[in-house]
Amino acid sequence: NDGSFDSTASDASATDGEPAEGGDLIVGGLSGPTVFNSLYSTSSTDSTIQDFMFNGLVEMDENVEPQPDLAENWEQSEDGLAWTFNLRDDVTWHDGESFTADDVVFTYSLPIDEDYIGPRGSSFEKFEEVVKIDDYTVEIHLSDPAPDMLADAMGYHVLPEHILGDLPVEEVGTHEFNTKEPIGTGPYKFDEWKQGQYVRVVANEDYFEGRPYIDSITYKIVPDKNSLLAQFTAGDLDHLSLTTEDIPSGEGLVEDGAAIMESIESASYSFMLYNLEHPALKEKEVRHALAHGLDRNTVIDTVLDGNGNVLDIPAVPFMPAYNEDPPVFEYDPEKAKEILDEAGWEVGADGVREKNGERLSFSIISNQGNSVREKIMLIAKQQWEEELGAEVSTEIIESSAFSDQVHRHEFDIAMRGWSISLDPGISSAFATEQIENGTNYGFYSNPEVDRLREESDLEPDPEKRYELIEEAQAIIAEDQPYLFLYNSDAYTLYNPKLQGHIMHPKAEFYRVHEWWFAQD
Amino acid sequence: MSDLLTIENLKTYFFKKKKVIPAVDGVDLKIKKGETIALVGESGCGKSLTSLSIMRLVPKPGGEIVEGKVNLDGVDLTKLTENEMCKVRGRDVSMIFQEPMTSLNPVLTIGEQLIEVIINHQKVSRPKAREKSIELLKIVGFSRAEEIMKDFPHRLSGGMRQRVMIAIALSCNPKLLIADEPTTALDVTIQAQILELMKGLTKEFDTSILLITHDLGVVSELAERVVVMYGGQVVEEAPIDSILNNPYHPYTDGLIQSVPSLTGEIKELHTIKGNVPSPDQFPKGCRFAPRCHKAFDRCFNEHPDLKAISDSCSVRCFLYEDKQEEEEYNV
Amino acid sequence: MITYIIRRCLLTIPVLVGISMVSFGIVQLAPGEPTALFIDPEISAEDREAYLEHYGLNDPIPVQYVKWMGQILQGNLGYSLINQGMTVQEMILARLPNTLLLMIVSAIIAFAIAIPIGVYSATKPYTLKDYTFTTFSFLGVATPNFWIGLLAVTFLSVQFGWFPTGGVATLNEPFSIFDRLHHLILPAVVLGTSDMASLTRYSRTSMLDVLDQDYIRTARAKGFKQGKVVYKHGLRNGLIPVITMTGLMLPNFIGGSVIIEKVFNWPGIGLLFIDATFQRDYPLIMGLVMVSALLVVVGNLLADILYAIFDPRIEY
Amino acid sequence: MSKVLEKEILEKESAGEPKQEILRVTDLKKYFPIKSGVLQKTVGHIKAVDGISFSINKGETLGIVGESGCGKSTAGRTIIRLEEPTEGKILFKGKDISHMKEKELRKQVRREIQMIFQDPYASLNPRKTLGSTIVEPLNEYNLYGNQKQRLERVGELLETVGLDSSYSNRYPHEFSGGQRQRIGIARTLALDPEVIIADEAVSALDVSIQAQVINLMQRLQEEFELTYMFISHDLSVVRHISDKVAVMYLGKIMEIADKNSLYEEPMHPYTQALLSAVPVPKKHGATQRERITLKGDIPNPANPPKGCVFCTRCPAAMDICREVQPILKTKKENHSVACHLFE
Amino acid sequence: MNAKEITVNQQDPEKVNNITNKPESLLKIGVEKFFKNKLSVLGGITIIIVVGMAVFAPWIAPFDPAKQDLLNTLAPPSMEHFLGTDELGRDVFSRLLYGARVSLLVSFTAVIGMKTIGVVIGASAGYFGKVVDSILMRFVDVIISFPQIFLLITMLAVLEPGLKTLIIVFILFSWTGTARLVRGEFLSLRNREFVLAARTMGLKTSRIMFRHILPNAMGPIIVSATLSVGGVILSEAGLSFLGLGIQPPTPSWGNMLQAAQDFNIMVNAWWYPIFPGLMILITVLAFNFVGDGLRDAFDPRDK
Ligand SMILES: Nc1ncnc2c1ncn2[C@@H]1O[C@H](COP(=O)(O)OP(=O)(O)OP(=O)(O)O)[C@@H](O)[C@H]1O
Ligand SMILES: Nc1ncnc2c1ncn2[C@@H]1O[C@H](COP(=O)(O)OP(=O)(O)OP(=O)(O)O)[C@@H](O)[C@H]1O
Ligand SMILES: [Mg+2]
Ligand SMILES: [Mg+2]
Repeated sequence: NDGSFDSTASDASATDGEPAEGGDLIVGGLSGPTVFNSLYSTSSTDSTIQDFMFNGLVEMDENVEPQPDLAENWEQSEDGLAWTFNLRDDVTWHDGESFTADDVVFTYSLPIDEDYIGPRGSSFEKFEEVVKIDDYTVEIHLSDPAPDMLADAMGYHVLPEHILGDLPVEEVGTHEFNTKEPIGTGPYKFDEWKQGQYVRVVANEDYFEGRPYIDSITYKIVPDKNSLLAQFTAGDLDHLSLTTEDIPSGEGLVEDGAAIMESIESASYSFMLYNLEHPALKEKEVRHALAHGLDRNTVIDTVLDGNGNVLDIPAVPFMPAYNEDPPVFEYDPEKAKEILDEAGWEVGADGVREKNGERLSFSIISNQGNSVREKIMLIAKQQWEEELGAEVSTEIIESSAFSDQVHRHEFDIAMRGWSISLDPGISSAFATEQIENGTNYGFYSNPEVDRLREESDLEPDPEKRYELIEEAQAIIAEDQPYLFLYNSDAYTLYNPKLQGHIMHPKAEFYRVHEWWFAQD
Repeated sequence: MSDLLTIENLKTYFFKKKKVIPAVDGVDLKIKKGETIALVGESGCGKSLTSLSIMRLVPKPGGEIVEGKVNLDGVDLTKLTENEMCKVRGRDVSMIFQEPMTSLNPVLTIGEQLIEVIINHQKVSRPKAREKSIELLKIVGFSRAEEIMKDFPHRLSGGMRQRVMIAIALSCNPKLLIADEPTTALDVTIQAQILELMKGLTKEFDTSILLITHDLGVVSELAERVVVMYGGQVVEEAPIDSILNNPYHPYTDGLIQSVPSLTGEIKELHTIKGNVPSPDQFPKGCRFAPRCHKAFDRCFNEHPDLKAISDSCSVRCFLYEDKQEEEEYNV
Repeated sequence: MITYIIRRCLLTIPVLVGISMVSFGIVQLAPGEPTALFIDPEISAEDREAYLEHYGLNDPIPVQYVKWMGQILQGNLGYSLINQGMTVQEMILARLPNTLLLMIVSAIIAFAIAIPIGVYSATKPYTLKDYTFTTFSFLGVATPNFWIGLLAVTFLSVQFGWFPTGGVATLNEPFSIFDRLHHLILPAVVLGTSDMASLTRYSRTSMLDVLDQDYIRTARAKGFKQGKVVYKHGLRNGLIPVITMTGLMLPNFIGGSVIIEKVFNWPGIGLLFIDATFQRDYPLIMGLVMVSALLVVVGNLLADILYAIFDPRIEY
Repeated sequence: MSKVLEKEILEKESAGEPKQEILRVTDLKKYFPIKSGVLQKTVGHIKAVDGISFSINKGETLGIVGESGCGKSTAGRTIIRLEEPTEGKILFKGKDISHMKEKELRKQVRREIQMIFQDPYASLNPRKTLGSTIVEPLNEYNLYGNQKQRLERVGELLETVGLDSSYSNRYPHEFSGGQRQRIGIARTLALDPEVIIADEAVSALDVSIQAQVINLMQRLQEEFELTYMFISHDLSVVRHISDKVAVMYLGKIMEIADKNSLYEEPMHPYTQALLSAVPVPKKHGATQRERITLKGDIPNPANPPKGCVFCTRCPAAMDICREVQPILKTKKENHSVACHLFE
Repeated sequence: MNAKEITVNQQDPEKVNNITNKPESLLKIGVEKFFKNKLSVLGGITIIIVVGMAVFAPWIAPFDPAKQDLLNTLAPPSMEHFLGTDELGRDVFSRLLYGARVSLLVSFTAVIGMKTIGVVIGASAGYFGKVVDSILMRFVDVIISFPQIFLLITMLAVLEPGLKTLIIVFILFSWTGTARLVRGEFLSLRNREFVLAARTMGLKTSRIMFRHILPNAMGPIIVSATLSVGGVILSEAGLSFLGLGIQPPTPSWGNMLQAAQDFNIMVNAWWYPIFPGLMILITVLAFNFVGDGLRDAFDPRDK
């Protein structure tokens, strides 16, 4: 259903002639940035702003195909253990220094250094060494083949060696570069960061793909979602990512001709995370029954206003590895009841099912500030209680405490979502080894999945690899460690004057240097 | 000597919820130029309220002058508008209040409080007003007047504050000075100083004084004539000598006998039995009747009028009805 | 007076130390830690450990406290954990002026409306006008702040376009006083209304009290007109308790401003506080706690000083 | 009259022994710190009571006079231990109570010394009925049997002071000043005290009611052999009720003597001035004293003069008065004065 | 005895005087003064109605407040749903009734709790003075100087979120105002003569504090309590706005209002935020009116 709103408006504006330089693009987001360094930050605001100023070696386009960025081309050795990248030789840093292989070696050696203190180490786990061949050639040696290399590690931004190179590694994270004077190679240069108000970047005249058309971009920090929309409505913002609840308002604006709305499937999905050590939830039958007992289509219709797709596996449809035909648990309360009856869960005196003295009782937790999850949680509670005879309590927890609780496996069911990388590999969240100190918070463990994951991670041939992945996806779907909910669409609302806008499943401002404002 | 102030049948009532409280109920009073008159009576009998009625400062809401005339130099004050009254207050009539401790504004300097009133009533410049204020402070006995000007009230003792109040009251040479218990809060040695001062005033400026007090000692120091009030009415009016030595009204008599003396034989104190009735509960007949040891039937049923029984004395009591009638007849 | 102020300041030190200890404890009690934010990109266990170790977050709480205190004594509030490379000082200083501006202006608005109304009501108690004003001022306190705020933004800013939708100034425009005021008006008025009511009530009660005093009668007896009696003799006395109240109201202003800051996109310390707390940026939280405690202390001190200025009976 | 009261009267009458000392105060001092600022730092002391000594015999009345603020109330309150004495001794029936703990006081002393407060209205809890105010101490000490008997006792007490027993369920604000003062007296009598400190018990009343209360107090004293310490600034009233009179000035006793001796032959210049300044109604035959007018300023109690505290206003001040503090010395039988004139 | 005769005689006129003059009790005067203030009476009636709604919610409410109707969300007011439905199709009217329970429960218990702590601490500080006072007041200073919002957020993170936590947090950090107020009252009352009189009677300290002084300080305490009730309702709404209020699905006015604070809802389902907003407004207003009336009723001065 993407693109249904933009057709008329964007067609009209598409004829607005040649790209022209000028204008200030004002965009908005809920939170401010933390640091301008992709190896040290995790927030999406950060990466949005970093993308204005930095480049990686490779970037993934809107169709999830790798495209050259700072690297002109690359090749992989037969065994998949060495990658050679040929770099562009026409790139200069914002401070005028030229970009060379030294910068790349410096950047990708950083996260594998034992003194590195930052959140990104896991993307570089297989890196053994980064070697400079000549000024514009770099070779990366791996311990194991890494088919996800281009989509993952090579997307991290290259940092200027001439500024950060002399620092002890543990101090790179706290250097002023990260917050006050970032120097990149990207289309925009850092201009100003007014705490709590905005970050402004200005066009890089010497950008290697040519000067961006738009003179400057101001990223406005607007901490309230409603204010964001209000600001867009009042014409104070040119570009806004909509949450699903605001889509009707966006439609209104589109009708008035005040905005263009575009959508794309996002690289993320939502699910309910089961704790498989819970006495009832550890039974696969119970999980199947719960899945049959929740009307996910209605959830999407009421909560997301229909803007999302029911999902049955841990992947999104536009990815190259996507199992089209996994085990599906449709909404069927009768079947759910049957399954429970068969599994020995009998309805007790108070209407709650029991088995061996154990009640079918659990709580769902969610983090504070997410009304979509909150509503889904309440719908699930009602449906499971009324139709399945479960006893469900719900709780909303302050975000950090919520994360902490999930980390420590202290939950029955948690409302969660993953934003996924553009590589289709099976997430480590399903790996047995990740139960302790990892991202497998629900104690899911299936040797078959572990095996398929390891194999696929080492398989250099994409087709074979995708088959392994899809096989694992089906097993996971059958095991139901998660109750997969949906993969929603990302909606963007922007000023009709804005031209050249491209929707991308992950990057909000994909190829922003090619956008321009139509002149009056 | 002509009458400066004539009050005729003044009635000031309080209107509370369903009740009407006749706190001042038909007071007649005359003050001549340069004369000092004392208003005495038990607490709550309406002395202060009478004086506030003259100033038209009856507490609002609730209090109201319902009837009567207050003639000051031929002008009926009860008929003046509020604005006209503002010109009379402080200039023609001024007042020293019962409580010196609280009657001065705590946040303004003494100087300011004096100067403002002078400027308000006399069209003089500020420096002139200042000079005059210092002079006044000297008159009321401050030797360090300049310094006092800059002081705030809380630094002064009660006696000093009372003297400041007097200075304020005198600042525009009023024709009539109302002094409501000017010395009750003070101790005797300071009281003596203030009484001296007030005596001087009448001589020097020919000011009339209405002195309100219940201290008969003070009265006999200052006043020429005494008006005795009971239950919102005047019950006796006579020269001081007559009051002290030959009181007519039984209440006056009781009052004078109750005063313990500083000399002479100590005997059981005389008392008037009972309490002043509260104004909304006045008995039907004479208001003093329930406490009066000479009361007879008529006293409980009829209300006596204030009648002159001699040139200088009037009394509100049936005991003297006959005598007076006789006198009238004789005339 | 000056020695008094100095002594007062010294006296606040134990209070501040107490506050720092208690809040340090509370902060550490809260579950979660800064790395919780990194959960989404699947931070590895080693990375997390290294992080905690590096920032000393694995030390026992007393040790952490002593280290932190040591920093403070060197006049350094430390580095933010989230915005790496930024000092806590600069982060707070970037926002504090906005909060102060908002607080002061809204206080001025509250005073400018509340005191005349309170005084007027006191001169005509229990009349229709008094009731009307009472109701009016109570409306301000009875409406949830964010509700009026959002209504104001939705209608006055978005629909009618009379006011900016938020922020402290128009983007990409040179500084102008008018522009700043234009941005300030809505948040300041909304914040001010909630305190207006109590101020109105306080000034009314206080004036009723004062107008009953003997010295007011004295002023009348001096022949002054109503206006002069009320404003010259009454108001200054009536303001004294109102001033004490203001000192006590300061903490409310800081607390109440969070919501206003959020609704009006006002970059003040309230929002920073929320962010810091949600993200467990310990040094920043502690810095903010100390700053706002200091504000409260300064507010009370200011109230005392004003008190002394207005009331000559108080001498330091 | 209650049986108990009757019995006590009997006992007391039969005792018939010579009057014995019941209260002795030696060199009693009470200083109030002067606190400045909100910091409440002590910057000096108000010497409200600065070394007073006297004694009272059972069944007698000691009058204390002096201008307002000279420390009369403070002396009274300190003696009854509502204030901690700064220095000095208070002997009650030979027991030193000056440093007794509140608990001990409750056990041993409170019942026997009572105080009538300066302002009768302020001294009654506005939210308690008359009855519950008076019955409370009886409950506290478990006197007079059960609750009903106690209430009867309250009724008796009210009648003793001339109030109707039906008043006991009314609130203080429903009474007139004179009635309140009598309620205050009834309450002090409830515990059958031996000593009553009456702090300006009649100053708030007007003359006719004042007379009623004084008569009542005298009657009670006769009946129950009460001991009074009668504080007032009204010299005429004190003359009327006291056996002995002490004249205070700025925290010190200037002169203490038998009543007649003091009023007829005042020695201290201050006493003389005080007596002369009392305005008297000039009845025929009353002798008017010659008035002594005092000049000069009243010294600040926080910073009293070095020598005699009265020297700033004393018409007879000598050099020595400004340097040396005079000590209270007995000059005649039952007549002591602190003045250099009589050295 | 002569004196005796006099006293006996004295009685009669007073008796006549005082008995005919039916005395008014403090309570009666207070009540009369309160009823004189029409706004307070109006406020009082409103509170009674709201409390009634809360108490009888199960009988009045046409629907189960948690019952969702996903096919009928954000419906405008109709015969079936007087005040429409919310974003999960729940009946707004029923939720408002149950929300009244929660909002009132939270505010009443929190106010009772904080007033109790405040009174005990304030009374001790004011009555004992000296060291006790200094220590307690420094403690109060510390608590007051904390930014409330920080305390609320962290405490809500530390403790299990929910009704109880919210109440505890309100109590723990809001008693300071009362403590200061009560301390002030006690400081001025403890040297009043009726307290001294009680001491000379040898009454126990606790009795003097709570039976003699406290009733005289009750006026301001009750007034501040009524005002705090409104304050707590508003604070809960504010916390809900920040997402820290009462946990769904339990309805409270605060979280209902918060749920309605959506640009889309404000524009397209404008009635929804109006109702919880109005309930808060009316109730808080009513408590303020009552508090104001009480302030005058407890004021000893007669106006
Ligand atoms: N504001 C008021 N409302 C109702 N009654 C009042 C008010 N002010 C005074 N009264 C009543 O009016 C009567 C007269 O009062 P007023 O003050 O004139 O007495 P007074 O003779 O001056 O007494 P005192 O000697 O105590 O000053 C009193 O009985 C009093 O109760
Ligand atoms: N609690 C207190 N703190 C500080 N100073 C006090 C205190 N109580 C009394 N004083 C001071 O002590 C001095 C004596 O006061 P006290 O009340 O004993 O005087 P008094 O002789 O009873 O006066 P009055 O006749 O007015 O009742 C006064 O200067 C007074 O200001
Ligand atoms: Mg009077
Ligand atoms: Mg005294």
